[in-house]
Amino acid sequence: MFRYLHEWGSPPVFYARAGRWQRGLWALSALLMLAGLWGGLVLAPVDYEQGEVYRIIYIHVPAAWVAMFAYVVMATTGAIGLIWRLKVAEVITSAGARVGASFTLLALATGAIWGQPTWGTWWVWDARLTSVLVLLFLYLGFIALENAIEDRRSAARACAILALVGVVNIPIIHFSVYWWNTLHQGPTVARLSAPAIHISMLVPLLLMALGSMLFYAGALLSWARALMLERERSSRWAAREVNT
Amino acid sequence: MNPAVVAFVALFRRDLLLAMRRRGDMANPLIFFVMVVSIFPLALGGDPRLLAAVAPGVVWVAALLAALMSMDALFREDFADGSLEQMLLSPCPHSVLVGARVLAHWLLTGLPLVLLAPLLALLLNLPTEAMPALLLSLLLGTPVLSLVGAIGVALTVGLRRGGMLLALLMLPLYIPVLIFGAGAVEYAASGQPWTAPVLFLAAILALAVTLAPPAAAAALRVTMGE
Amino acid sequence: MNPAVVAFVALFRRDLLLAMRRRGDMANPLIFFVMVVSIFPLALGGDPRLLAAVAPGVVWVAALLAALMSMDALFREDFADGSLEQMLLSPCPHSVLVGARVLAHWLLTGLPLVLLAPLLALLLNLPTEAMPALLLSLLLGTPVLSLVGAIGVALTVGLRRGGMLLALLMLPLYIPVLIFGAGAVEYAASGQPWTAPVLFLAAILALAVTLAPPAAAAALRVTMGE
Amino acid sequence: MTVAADPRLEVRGLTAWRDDRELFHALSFTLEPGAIAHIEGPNGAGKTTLLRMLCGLLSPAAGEILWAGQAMSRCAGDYARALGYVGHVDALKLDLTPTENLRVASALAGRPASTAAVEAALGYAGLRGFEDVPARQLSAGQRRRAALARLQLQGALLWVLDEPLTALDVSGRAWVEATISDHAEAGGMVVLTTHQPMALARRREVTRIALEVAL
Amino acid sequence: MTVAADPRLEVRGLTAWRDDRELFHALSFTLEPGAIAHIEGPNGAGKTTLLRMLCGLLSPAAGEILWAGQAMSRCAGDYARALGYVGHVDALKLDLTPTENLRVASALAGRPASTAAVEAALGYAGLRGFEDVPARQLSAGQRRRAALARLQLQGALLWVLDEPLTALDVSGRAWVEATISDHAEAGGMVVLTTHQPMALARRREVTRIALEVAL
Ligand code: HEM
Ligand SMILES: Nc1ncnc2c1ncn2[C@@H]1O[C@H](COP(=O)(O)OP(=O)(O)OP(=O)(O)O)[C@@H](O)[C@H]1O
Ligand SMILES: Nc1ncnc2c1ncn2[C@@H]1O[C@H](COP(=O)(O)OP(=O)(O)OP(=O)(O)O)[C@@H](O)[C@H]1O
Ligand SMILES: [Mg+2]
Ligand SMILES: [Mg+2]
Repeated sequence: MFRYLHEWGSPPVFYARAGRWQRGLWALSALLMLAGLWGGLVLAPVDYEQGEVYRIIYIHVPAAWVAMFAYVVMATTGAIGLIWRLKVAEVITSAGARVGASFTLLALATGAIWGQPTWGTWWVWDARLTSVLVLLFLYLGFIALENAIEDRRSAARACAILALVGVVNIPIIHFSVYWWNTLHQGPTVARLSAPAIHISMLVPLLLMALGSMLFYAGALLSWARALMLERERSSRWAAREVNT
Repeated sequence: MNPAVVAFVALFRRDLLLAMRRRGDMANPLIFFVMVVSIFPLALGGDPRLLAAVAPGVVWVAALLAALMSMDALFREDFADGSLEQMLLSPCPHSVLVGARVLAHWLLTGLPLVLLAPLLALLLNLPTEAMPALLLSLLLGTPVLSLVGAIGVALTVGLRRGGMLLALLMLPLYIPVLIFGAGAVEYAASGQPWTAPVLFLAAILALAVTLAPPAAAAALRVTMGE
Repeated sequence: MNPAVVAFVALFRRDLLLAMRRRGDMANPLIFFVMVVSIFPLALGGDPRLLAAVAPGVVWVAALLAALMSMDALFREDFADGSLEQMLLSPCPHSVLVGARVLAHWLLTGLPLVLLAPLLALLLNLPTEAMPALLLSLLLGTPVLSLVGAIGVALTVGLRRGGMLLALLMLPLYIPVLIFGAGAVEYAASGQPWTAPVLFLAAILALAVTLAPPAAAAALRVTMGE
Repeated sequence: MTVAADPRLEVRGLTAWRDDRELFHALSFTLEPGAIAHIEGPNGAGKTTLLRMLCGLLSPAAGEILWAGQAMSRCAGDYARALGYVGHVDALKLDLTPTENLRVASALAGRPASTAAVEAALGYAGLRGFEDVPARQLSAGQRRRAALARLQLQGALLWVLDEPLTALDVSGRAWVEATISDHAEAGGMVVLTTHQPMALARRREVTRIALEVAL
Repeated sequence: MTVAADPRLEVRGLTAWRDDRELFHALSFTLEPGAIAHIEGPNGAGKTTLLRMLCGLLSPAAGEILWAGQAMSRCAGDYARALGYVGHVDALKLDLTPTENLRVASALAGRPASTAAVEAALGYAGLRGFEDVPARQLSAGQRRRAALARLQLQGALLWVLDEPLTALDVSGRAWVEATISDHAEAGGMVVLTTHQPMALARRREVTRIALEVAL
C-alpha cells in the first residue's frame, strides 16, 4: 500500500497512472452528470416561484462547491510540495489553481445569469457573492505569480507559500465578509425565499455535485499530466511519451 | 522609408513583442483595475444606491490609478538596463520614439481597461444609460493619461522610489481628465446632456498628442544628463 | 549581545539612516495618501452628505493603496543592488532580519499616515465622534498591511513589473483589514458600538506579527534561489 | 559607414567637476579618422565621466566638444549618426533574443539591418547557437558580446567604449581587439577605457590620454 | 576567524542544468584550508552558476555540497558564518558611505566591527579619503574596492569571488592578489573566477577547475 502511494511520486509513473485514472473519472462523471441532468431538466418539477430559470441551480451550486473545495486541495498539495519537494504535488497544485479558477468563474457567471431574472440585477455586494469574488482573486493572483517566475521549481514553491498564506486568510476573509454584510445589508434586494428543497430537485443536484467533483478530479489530473510533460520535456520518458 | 518611421515601427513592434513574451504580465493592469473597483463596495458597505452614486467617480479613479502604476514600467526598466541611454543617442527625433512607446503602452494597458470598464460599472449598479458616456470618456481620457504620464515618468526616471514621486507629479495633471471624465458619466447617469465634458476631453487629447511627446523627450534628455 | 539582536538593530538603524539621507522621499507615501483622498471629492462632485457617507471607506482605501505602493521599496531596491543576497547569506535567522525591515517600514510610512488621517477625515466631513475609531483602527491595521505586504514583496521581488503583481497578490489578503477597519469607523460615525471590529483587527495583528516574518523569510529564500 | 565632410573629434579645454572636486582640467585632444584614444587612469580618475561627456549624456563644466568642426550641440543629428556607445551596462532587453535586440538597435540608429546581417554579426561575436535564446538566459560575458556586436551593425564612425573587455574570456578579448583594429584600419575612430592590457594587432597609433586622481 | 572542527568544502557529483542544457556534470572537488580554487572556462561555461550553488543561492540538479563533512543544508548556520561572497554586483547601499555599508555588513555577518576596524579595512582597500562619501558618488572601481573590503571585516573562512578584478585598476588588482594570498596563507579558502591573469604572490597551490561549454 505504502509502496503504491510512493510510486505515485515518480513523474513517469504518475503520468501513466494519472492517464488511466483520468479516463475512469471522466467516464464516471459523465454518467453521473447525465443522470443528474435528466433528473434535473426532465423529471424535476418547475419551481413555482421562478419557473424554468431555477434549473441553472444544477450547474451553479456544484460549480460553487467545487470552487471552494479546490482551494483547500490546492493549499494541501502546495504544502506537500513545499515540505517534501514532490514534483507531482507541485504540478497538481499548479493544475489545481487553473481548474479551481475555472470553476469559480463558472459559479460567478451562472450566479450572475441567475441573478438577472430573479433579483433584477447581475450583481449585489452580498457576503456570499463577495467571498466568491475574493476567491477568484486569490486564484488569479496564484496564476499571475506562477507566470511571472521563470524557474518552474521556484515558481511552484513561491506559489505554494502564497496558497498557504491564502488558506490562513480564507476563514478570516469568509468571516469578515459575512459579518460585514449582515450588518450593512442593503434593504432593496429581493432575495430568493429559501423553501425546503424538494427531494426530486435535491437528488439530481447531489448527482450533479458528485459528477462535478469527479470531473474536477479528472480535469486536475489531465492538466497536471500536461504540466508534468512540459516540465520533464528534457527527460527520456517524456521524449518517449511524446514520440509515441 | 524615412529612418524616423523605421525607428518608430521598430520600437513599437519591440514593445508589443516584449508584451507577448510576458503574456502573464499583460493582464496585470487590468486585474489591478478590477480589484480597486471591487474593494470599494467592501469599504463602503455594499448599499446599492450609495454605490450607484459613487460609481462614475470610483471607476475613473481606479482607471487613473491603474494607468499611473503601469506607467512606471514605461521607461524605468529601459533606464535600468541602459536601453534608454541608447534611445537618446539615436539620430531619430526623440519625440517620435517617445510616441511609439506611448502608443504601445496605451494599446496594451489603456484599451483593455476601456473595454472592461462597462462590466465593472455594472457591478457598481451604474445605470445602463450611462454606459456610452463611460466608454467614450474613457476612450478619450485614457490616452491622455498615458501621454501625460510619459512626461512624469521621464522626469522621475532613475530616481529611487520614483514610483511614488511619479504619483505626486501626475495626480494634479490628471485632475482635469478626472473631472471631465467622471462628470460626463455622472451627467449621463442622471439623464443630463453630456456632450460638453466629452468635447473638453477630446480637446485635451488633441493638446496632449501634440505637446506631450516633445515634452517627455525634453524631460528625458534633462534627467539623463543628470 | 546576541548576534541576532545586533543584526536586527544594525538593519533597523540602517533603514532609518537611509530614510534620513533621502528626507525628500520620506514624505511621499504621505503625500500620495493625501492626494488619493483629495481627488475623491473631485471625482464625486462635492456633495457633503455623499462625502461623509463615503469618508471611512475612502480614507481606508487610500491608506491601503499608499501602503501598497510604498511597500515595493521594502525589498526591491535591496534586490537590485545585491544587498538582499547578502542578507540571505547572513547566519542570523532571516525572519529576524525581515522583522527589522518591516518595523522600520511601518515607523517611516504607516505611523505618519495614521497621524495625518484625522485631518483628512475632517476634510471629508467625517463626524468627530468617529475620530477615535479611525485612529485606533488605523493604528492596529497599518502594521498588518506592512507585515502581510512583506510576504507579497518577498514573493515578487526580482520580477519585472513586480509592483503590479504585488498589488494583485495583496489586495485579496488586505480585504479583512479593510472591512474591519472601515467598519469600525462607520459604526462610530453612526453612533453604534465599534469595539468588536477593533478587537478583530487586534487579533489579526497578533496573527500577522507571529506568522508573517517567517513566511516572508521563506518566500525570500525561494524567490532568490531562482 | 557614411563619412561626414571632415569627420574629426576635437575636445577643447574640457573640465569636469563632480561635487566639489575637479576631476580633470582643460583636457584637449583631437581624434582623426583611423585613430584610437585610450583613456587611462586609476579608479575614480574620471574616465567614465569623460566618455559620457563625449556622448552628450553629461555636460562639461567648461570647454567644448567639436565634431567635424562644429560644436556638438549644433550638429546633434549628424553626431548621433556617427556615434556608437557601449557603456558599463549592456542595454539589452532581457526578454528579447540577441537577434531581436540587434534589429531594434540598428533601426534606432537609422540603419535597419536584415536578419542575415544580424546573424552574421552575432556569429562573428561568438554567439552562434545563442541567436534565439532570450538574453536573460545568457551569461555575463555572452551579454557583453551581444552588446558589442551592436557597434558593427550600427555602422557608427566613432566608437566610445567603457571597459569593453569586462566579463569577456580570452577568445572574446581577441575578438574585441581585432574588431577595434579593423575599425580603425577602415578609417573609424575609437575612444576607450580599460584597465586590462590590450593588444591591438596592427599596432596602430594609440593616443594615450592619462587622467589622474585629484583628491 | 573561527575555525570549525574540520573546515573543508567538498563538492560531490554536482550537476547543473539551465533550461534544457547541462552545464556541468558530476563535478567533484575538495577544498582544504589554505587552498585556492580557480574556476576556469569560457563565457557561458557555468562559472557563475557554480559559485551561486556554492552559496546556496541556486540548487543543483544533482550532487551535494558538504561543509565540514555535513550537507550544506544541515549546517546552514555554521556554513553561513564561514562564507563570504562577492558576486557580480557590489551589494552597496548607494546612499550610505562605505563606512556605514561595511558596519552593517559586519553586523549581518554576526561579527560587528568597530569604526576603527572599518576605516582600517577601507584604507587598506585604497579608499582613504572616500570613507564618508556616499557610495553613489564613487566610480565603478571604487565601489568594487568597497565591496571587496567586506570580506576582511566579515572574517569569513571561505571566500567565494565572482570576477573580483572587474573594474579594478593596476593597484587594485595587486591589492586583491595580496589579500587572497594572505587569506590562504592564514588557512582560509578561496573559490574564484576571473578571466584575467592573476599573480598570487606566494605561489600557493591553486586548484584549477575547468568548465567547458556544452552547446
Ligand atoms: C454571481 C452570483 C452568485 C455567486 C458568486 C454565488 C455563489 C454561491 C456559492 C459559493 C454557493 C455555495 C454556498 C455554500 O454551500 O456554502 C451558492 C449556492 C447557492 N446559490 Fe448562489 N451565487 C450567486 C448567485 C445566485 C443566484 C442569483 C441564486 C438564485 C436566485 C443563487 C442560488 C443559490 C442556491 C439556491 C444555492 C444552494 C443553497 C445552499 O446550499 O445554500 N445563487 N452560490
Ligand atoms: N537565468 C538563466 N536561465 C537559463 N539559463 C541561464 C540563466 N543564467 C545563465 N544561463 C545559462 O547558463 C550558462 C552559464 O551561465 P553562467 O552565468 O554560469 O556562465 P559563466 O561561466 O559565469 O560565464 P561568464 O564568463 O560569461 O560570466 C550560460 O550559457 C547561460 O546561457
Ligand atoms: N554621480 C556622481 N556624483 C558625484 N560624484 C561622482 C558621481 N559619479 C562619479 N563621481 C566621482 O567622480 C570620480 C570619477 O568617476 P568616474 O566614474 O568617471 O571614474 P572612472 O575613471 O571611470 O573610474 P573606474 O576606473 O573606477 O571606472 C570618482 O572619484 C567619483 O567619486
Ligand atoms: Mg568607469
Ligand atoms: Mg559569470
